[in-house]
Amino acid sequence: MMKNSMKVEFMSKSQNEAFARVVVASFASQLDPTIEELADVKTAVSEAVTNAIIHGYEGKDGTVSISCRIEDREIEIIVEDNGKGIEDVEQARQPLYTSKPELERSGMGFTVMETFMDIIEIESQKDVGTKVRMVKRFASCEN
Amino acid sequence: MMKNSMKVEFMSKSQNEAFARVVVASFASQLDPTIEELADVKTAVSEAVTNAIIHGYEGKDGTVSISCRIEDREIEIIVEDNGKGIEDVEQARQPLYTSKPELERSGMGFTVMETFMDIIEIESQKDVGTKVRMVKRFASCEN
Amino acid sequence: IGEIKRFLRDDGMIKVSRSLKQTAARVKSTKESLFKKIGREPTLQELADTLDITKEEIVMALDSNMQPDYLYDVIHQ
Ligand SMILES: Nc1ncnc2c1ncn2[C@@H]1O[C@H](COP(=O)(O)OP(=O)(O)O)[C@@H](O)[C@H]1O
Ligand SMILES: Nc1ncnc2c1ncn2[C@@H]1O[C@H](COP(=O)(O)OP(=O)(O)O)[C@@H](O)[C@H]1O
Ligand SMILES: [Mg+2]
Ligand SMILES: [Mg+2]
Repeated sequence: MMKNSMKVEFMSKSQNEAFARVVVASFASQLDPTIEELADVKTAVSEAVTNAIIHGYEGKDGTVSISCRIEDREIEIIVEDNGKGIEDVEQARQPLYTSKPELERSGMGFTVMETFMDIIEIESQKDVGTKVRMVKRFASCEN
Repeated sequence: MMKNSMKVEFMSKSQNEAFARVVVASFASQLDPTIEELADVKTAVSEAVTNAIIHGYEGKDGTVSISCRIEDREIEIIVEDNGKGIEDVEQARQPLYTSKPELERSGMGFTVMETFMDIIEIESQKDVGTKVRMVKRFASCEN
Repeated sequence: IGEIKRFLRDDGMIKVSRSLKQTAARVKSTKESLFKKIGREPTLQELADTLDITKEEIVMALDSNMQPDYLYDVIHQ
């Protein structure tokens, strides 16, 4: 059985979104996923990190952290910020809901994460921060 | 002027050497280096991380951390472990010196880091751990 | 359209490791042709623009290419 874990912390700058994707993708690639599986994980991570940067910190300086754990064919990814937090998580999860329509946000971030990952849990507290936990199980390799 | 920083922590497993290389390389890629410059950085990181895993922790479980900072055309990389430490740093830096000749180590790790990076500093304390700080300045920006 | 779907579906089944090896081979040949054209080593961004992929893809691909047998695979497939 394969077990491994890592944690990365970076500044809340938009150029770090691509960086975060590569970090998680290259960690996940230990499980030898398919292109599609890896693309799903990268998309979900992108959405969570973008949310931390633009909603959590609203463009201000802050630190975003991502913890990853792999065990067997499963990857757990936790994206955290110490930003402004979400007052109503149920509302935030609704498809099309966005608090920033003026930024041309689609309101589909959480919906995308739900679609591409097997589990998503959101913990958030106003003025403390937000923690998004996602799990994906990769199909076992037949080849 | 561009400033950015990140920190990554991972388990002292050999499969994380490739992971560490990709993480640092993808952070460094924000400075738009050439592939050769990037390969230099990756080689140096590999040597430092391998040392932490096989000498610092001697195959036992532990955490390796890498902090990176970029500023202008320069990248600073600090690789740290909380392993057994180095008693005589001057001796360890000598080309061909290795404490593990039985593992077919070449004793050239620190020499490689010195060759590929512009600055390398080693701080180490027995039974506390080792910290290797490396700096490289990228040239490729005249265009 | 059926053709495209089939292509996409096939693509989805491909292991990342294999696709990265293919990218690595393209990066290598593009790096050489760009070098000839501009007379110096191309930067990552120049390679990415020429290949129409991201810098990150290049970074990941280059590391999948460490073992020489991978290169052999790519060249001889
Ligand atoms: N990390 C976060 N910190 C604070 N608020 C957040 C965070 N992530 C999401 N939100 C809130 O949840 C809403 C819905 O997020 P999402 O579905 O990604 O849509 P969008 O980002 O397009 O607004 C956001 O508009 C924002 O109000
Ligand atoms: N992180 C570390 N922790 C403890 N000892 C180390 C560490 N890094 C290097 N050393 C010591 O320094 C020596 C020289 O390192 P190096 O030049 O990389 O050669 P090699 O790894 O081939 O032995 C090692 O043999 C080891 O004794
Ligand atoms: Mg969003
Ligand atoms: Mg060594």
